[in-house]
Amino acid sequence: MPDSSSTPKNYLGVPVKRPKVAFFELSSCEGCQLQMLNNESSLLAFLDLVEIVRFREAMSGGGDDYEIALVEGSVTRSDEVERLKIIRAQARLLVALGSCACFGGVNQLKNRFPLDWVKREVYGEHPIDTAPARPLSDFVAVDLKIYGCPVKKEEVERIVTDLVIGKDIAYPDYPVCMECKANGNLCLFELGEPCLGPVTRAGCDAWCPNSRAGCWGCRGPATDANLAQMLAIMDERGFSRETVIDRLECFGGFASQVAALRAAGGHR
Amino acid sequence: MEGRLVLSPSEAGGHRRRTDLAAFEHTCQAEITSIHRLTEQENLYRLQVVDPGERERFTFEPGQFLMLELPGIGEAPFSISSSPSRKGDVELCIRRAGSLTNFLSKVRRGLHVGLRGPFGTSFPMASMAGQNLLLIAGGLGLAPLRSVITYVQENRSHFEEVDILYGAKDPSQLLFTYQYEMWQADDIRLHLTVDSAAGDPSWDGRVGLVTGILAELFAARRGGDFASRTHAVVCGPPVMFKSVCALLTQEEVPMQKMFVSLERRMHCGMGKCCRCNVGSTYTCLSGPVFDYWTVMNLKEAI
Amino acid sequence: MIFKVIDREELGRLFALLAPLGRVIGPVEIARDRRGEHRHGFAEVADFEALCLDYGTTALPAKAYVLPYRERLAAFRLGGQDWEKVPGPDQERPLIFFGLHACDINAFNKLDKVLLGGAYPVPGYAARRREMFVVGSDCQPRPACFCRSMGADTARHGFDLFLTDLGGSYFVEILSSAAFNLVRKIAARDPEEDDHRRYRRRVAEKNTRFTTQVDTTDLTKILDLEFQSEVWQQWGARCLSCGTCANVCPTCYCYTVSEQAGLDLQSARKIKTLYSCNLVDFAAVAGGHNFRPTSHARLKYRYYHKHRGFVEAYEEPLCVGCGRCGESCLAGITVPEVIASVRGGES
Amino acid sequence: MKVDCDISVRHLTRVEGHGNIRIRIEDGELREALWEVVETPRFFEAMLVGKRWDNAPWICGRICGICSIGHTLASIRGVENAFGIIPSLQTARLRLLLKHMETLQSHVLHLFFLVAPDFLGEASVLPLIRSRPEVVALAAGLKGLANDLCDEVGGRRLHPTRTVVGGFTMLPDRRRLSGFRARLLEAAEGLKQAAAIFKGFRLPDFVRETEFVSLKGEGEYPFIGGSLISSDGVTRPEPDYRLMTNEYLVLQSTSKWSKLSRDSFAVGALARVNNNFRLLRPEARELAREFGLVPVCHNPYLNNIAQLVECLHVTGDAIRLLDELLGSAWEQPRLEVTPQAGRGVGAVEVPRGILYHAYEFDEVGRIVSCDCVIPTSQNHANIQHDLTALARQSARQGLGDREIERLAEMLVRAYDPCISCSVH
Ligand SMILES: Cc1cc2nc3c(=O)[nH]c(=O)nc-3n(C[C@H](O)[C@H](O)[C@H](O)COP(=O)(O)OP(=O)(O)OC[C@H]3O[C@@H](n4cnc5c(N)ncnc54)[C@H](O)[C@@H]3O)c2cc1C
Ligand code: SF4
Ligand code: SF4
Ligand code: SF4
Repeated sequence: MPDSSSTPKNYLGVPVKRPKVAFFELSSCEGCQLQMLNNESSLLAFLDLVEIVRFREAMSGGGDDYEIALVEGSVTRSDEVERLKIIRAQARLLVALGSCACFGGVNQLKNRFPLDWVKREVYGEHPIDTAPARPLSDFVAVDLKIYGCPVKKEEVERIVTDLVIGKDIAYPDYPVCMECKANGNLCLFELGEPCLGPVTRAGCDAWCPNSRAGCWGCRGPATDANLAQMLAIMDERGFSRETVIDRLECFGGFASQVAALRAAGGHR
Repeated sequence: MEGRLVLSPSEAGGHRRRTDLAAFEHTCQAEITSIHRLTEQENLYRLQVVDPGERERFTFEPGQFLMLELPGIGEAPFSISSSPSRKGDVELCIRRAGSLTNFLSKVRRGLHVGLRGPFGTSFPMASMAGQNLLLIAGGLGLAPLRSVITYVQENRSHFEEVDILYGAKDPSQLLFTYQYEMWQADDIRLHLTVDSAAGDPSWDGRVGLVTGILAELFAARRGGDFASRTHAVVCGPPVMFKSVCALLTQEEVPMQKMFVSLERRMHCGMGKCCRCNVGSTYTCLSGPVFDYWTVMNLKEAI
Repeated sequence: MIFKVIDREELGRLFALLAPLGRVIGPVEIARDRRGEHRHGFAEVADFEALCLDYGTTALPAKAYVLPYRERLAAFRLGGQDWEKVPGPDQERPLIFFGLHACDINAFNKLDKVLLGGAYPVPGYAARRREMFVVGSDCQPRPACFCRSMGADTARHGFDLFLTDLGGSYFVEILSSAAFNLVRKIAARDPEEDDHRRYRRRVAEKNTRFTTQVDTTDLTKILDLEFQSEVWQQWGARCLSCGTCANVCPTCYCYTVSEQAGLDLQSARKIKTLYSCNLVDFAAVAGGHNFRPTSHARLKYRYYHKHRGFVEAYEEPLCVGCGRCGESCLAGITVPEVIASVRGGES
Repeated sequence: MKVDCDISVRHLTRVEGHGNIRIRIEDGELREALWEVVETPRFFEAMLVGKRWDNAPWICGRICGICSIGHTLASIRGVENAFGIIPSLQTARLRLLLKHMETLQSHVLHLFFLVAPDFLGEASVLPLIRSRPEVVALAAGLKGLANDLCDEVGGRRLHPTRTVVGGFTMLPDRRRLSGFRARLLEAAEGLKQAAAIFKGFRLPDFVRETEFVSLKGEGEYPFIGGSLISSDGVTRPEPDYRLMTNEYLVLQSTSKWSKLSRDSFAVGALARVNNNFRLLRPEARELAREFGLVPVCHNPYLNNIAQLVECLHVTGDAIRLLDELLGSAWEQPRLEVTPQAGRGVGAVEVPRGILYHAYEFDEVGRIVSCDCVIPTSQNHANIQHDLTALARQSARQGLGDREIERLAEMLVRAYDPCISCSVH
């Protein structure tokens, strides 16, 4: 059993503080936080690495003296903006956890429609308060983004470890195809399925293609992603522009590209 | 078959991966004996190879580099900045630039680091004997050059006129300021310049590019056989060595007598990872020290 | 070289003799693609029946078994300012490749030059390579194959046994004593005049089937001349910088090394991952400078390494003409087309 | 006796999503007992409009981070029913296996990480790591097994990657699958230890009669599809789910509420056990009896026990499914899908109760409208009525603030509410 008092307080002789970590959630499915509890094999080691002072989904009470805030979810209501600002004021490091927090996630799909229509479609004439779904960075400075819907636990653990020992955080610049091939998969296009692997940032270890399911771009664009060529590939293989847009816009990471496509092609 | 498979025509023989990997991945441990702050960005690390036998066997030549590793943090190439005669007591001048180097700026003396190497080519000091030396550095380029300077100090009689031309961004960025007097005491002329002294009113030295000093230097000695009897060692960012070498060429210093040190990304130092390739030349094996003629012939070198 | 002829049925016995000696890797069917074609890949096979020796080039090469995509080079145990380095895991069981085509055998031969040669042989690779048994098998060219242009359509060494299908029987080339001893244990006979004739006919017939050629005459010089050619920009505009070409290439070996601290902060790992020169940060250095910031510069470099630099160092290109990269490239960038375009109208 | 009490719990902890409890007692009289749902709505039903059919399961799975598998399966079933697709037996088995492991995973998470701390007098599972390591290890083991098997069958434990309309993109590895058999047997043993631990807890004594709604089992304890039943005697076919849920809006909640024969009804493990007790595996039924859980049980706190009973049931049933799957050769993983215009409903029992996904498609398979009714939203009204009754009973008994607050929190927690789903 890990005993936090005996925890090494240094890494290679450099003093290491066990940071106080808090989890928060705005509009989301809370899945990214749960990924942390889904880490049965490494959960205890993780809990020894950081001190969790707030995790509403798993614990009562909790302190406000956190240094690292892991914020999940997108902003869809004014009270969330206020909460977010309070968190920002307290946290030394504000981390956007998951695609909702980084890009708006699936929630931003509602931004395709006028807000009034959206409210009426679900709540009829009943009064309901909502705003377009937005990423955290539209409201506060975000220090670090952890991509994915859901986040990959191995990656979260790696990033948190690096944070704790004071190492710079790095992400893959390359697209998912790289990891897909390293896993020995036959390309989904060969099997007649669309995939956004060629333009999506890797780091998930090609989670979906490993299951013979095409990527939907949940981690957003890779560095210098060649979207024009991606579109040419989809066209050439007979996938409609609608299919491509469905995927590109699913998680919000490609928002600007989708806006351009819609403007060009008149798609809703 | 006697249970063992052997691919012909290679000879039979025990080849266990782990023992070999131990050799390939052999890291000699060195202790950081002192850390000396040079500027905001750079520290000088004095390292001592821990094992006395290894320390004695550790030899290198000016211009060669080491791969320095911190477990779990990273591994990266650094030029050795100290005198070759000190063997396994080496000094590295390291600038904070990324993951490993930032972490290194936080460590304390006493820490063990891993060293692999030395790797790469060196400045051919022996063949420069009897000649004039122009040692030209820009910014962090003084780090590899310092190894040459110490060599010259220790073998001063082997060389004719020796000039150091060194340029930095501003006075606060000048490296090894505490050694300038000693260099000059060894009859090495030192010419300093900075790009800008706006932030430091006390600076009464030159402002401008090193090429300016170089041009003056040649102008003063024009006429004799100075150029043909001169070797140049140029260390600095690509823009800098490009213009310096162009000027030297114009002054008719032979290209084979100009040496530059190229910097590329490196992950192995052993000619395997390909990260350092220039065109299709491995900087870690055929470099980092190249003569300028070779560099001119490397695609995408400059 | 010693030649033998064996009946088709004997192959199963050969397999049975080899299987207990290591991990048998061979071609198996992995999927039907969108055109309904059978696609193959290399996999560990326990059963001779699972093998599919009549196969077209696999989508992914056999290199992953010898040069894994991810490999732990070392682990560390940490204690304060002190630490201990433990080199990566020891070798697994010997590898037995059953049914490698000439291009893939030649690919290993080329890799040997870099990875076994020079002052620093690569241990993981060397160990696996030496404790390896290779049964080669002949093939029929597919439209994308240009191994003949690359001089890699026949394997002269790098195998223990090589099988050529004579229909009903196999013509067997034996290159190692290990293989010789093995063949002694199955029913094999010396070839007769008629076998020679059938063998020659089979080989001659294969040679007529190549539909894709690459003109390599003076290619190193032409590449030098055309360094600034704008065709590179055109190919670069299509490149996805996704690394697929390198990953499916049997001869690409570039890599990246990364270190990771353990969650317990008392351990660390050093990991080697195969990389690709087409990836954005391949030549990026600390501080933000990238020596090859554009996709066309990176793509061009790949050709310079394979068809110029390697040729200058080893008298042969770092390409066996298997066509995998072109077939896998979603943007449709193929070696024959790129080289033809660089040569301009001349080819 | 004069008791005053003013309780306000903002953002109740150890539940999924955001809900508040407010109880005010003056002079021993209950003034107010309020269950407030303040979660922000995400508008899944609107965002899907105009999207093609294959988006539905992929996006709708994201309604919930705990039962994403259940949402995905309900969504798939809705689409399949609309297109007239009947999945193969192999697909049905694999889906149920996946479903079972989600149930196990979610119930264990709830029982050990969210509920147990209440009984052990802790604020969370964290102190238990030190004080009761064996309990934490047991829970981690059970959850780990369930999650690992979800990875194997569904591709991913959260937001599965292999589950698609028509079947699976890819089948599990047979060798690895068979390796789970021993772990499942071990889990069944582990659950007996878990039962022993829960026997040591005193569940609050509180009863309020209500109606229970669930799927109706036909020969098998129901999880995926079938007709709908209530303990008050209502039965309806799956497509008529709206007559079962009767959603309406209230001001105290961003989630919709439901009712059937009475003011409120309950769904969830307790409802399933109450309505389908006979169909539980014998060992599960036996366990229920040991806890005094026999139909129709009206103590909401016993939902925790019903979950424990279901854990044992699904573990045993998973072994059966595994044996059946391994006993037959793999068939093709998925059927061809041809979209057609129409409407389809999928009803699936997820850990917190019955879940409905309903879609209407145009001829090319584009979503015209969408409706999802979440278990927790069906429970909200029942939680409110329980809370009122509990507060009134507590006032009568003269309990102190702390005790009332504890009981109220435990009551809501017993429903294992998934509030962000309920608002979606
Ligand atoms: C031959 C040679 C000599 C060098 N000498 C010195 C020196 O004396 N002093 C000094 O401060 N710096 C020197 N450098 C540069 C130094 O290697 C980089 O600053 C260092 O790699 C940055 O590593 P990092 O982990 O801090 O940065 P990151 O950007 O986090 O780098 C990650 C990894 O990328 C690689 N990498 C990044 N930048 C470079 C680079 N410029 N060169 C090679 N690999 C790189 C390394 O493998 C490194 O571990 C030299 C480089 C070379 C090639
Ligand atoms: S399946 Fe997707 S990620 Fe994999 S290689 Fe093909 S396009 Fe790239
Ligand atoms: S493959 Fe694509 S959609 Fe799937 S997890 Fe990775 S980035 Fe996300
Ligand atoms: S470069 Fe292409 S054709 Fe040549 S060996 Fe590699 S994959 Fe095959």
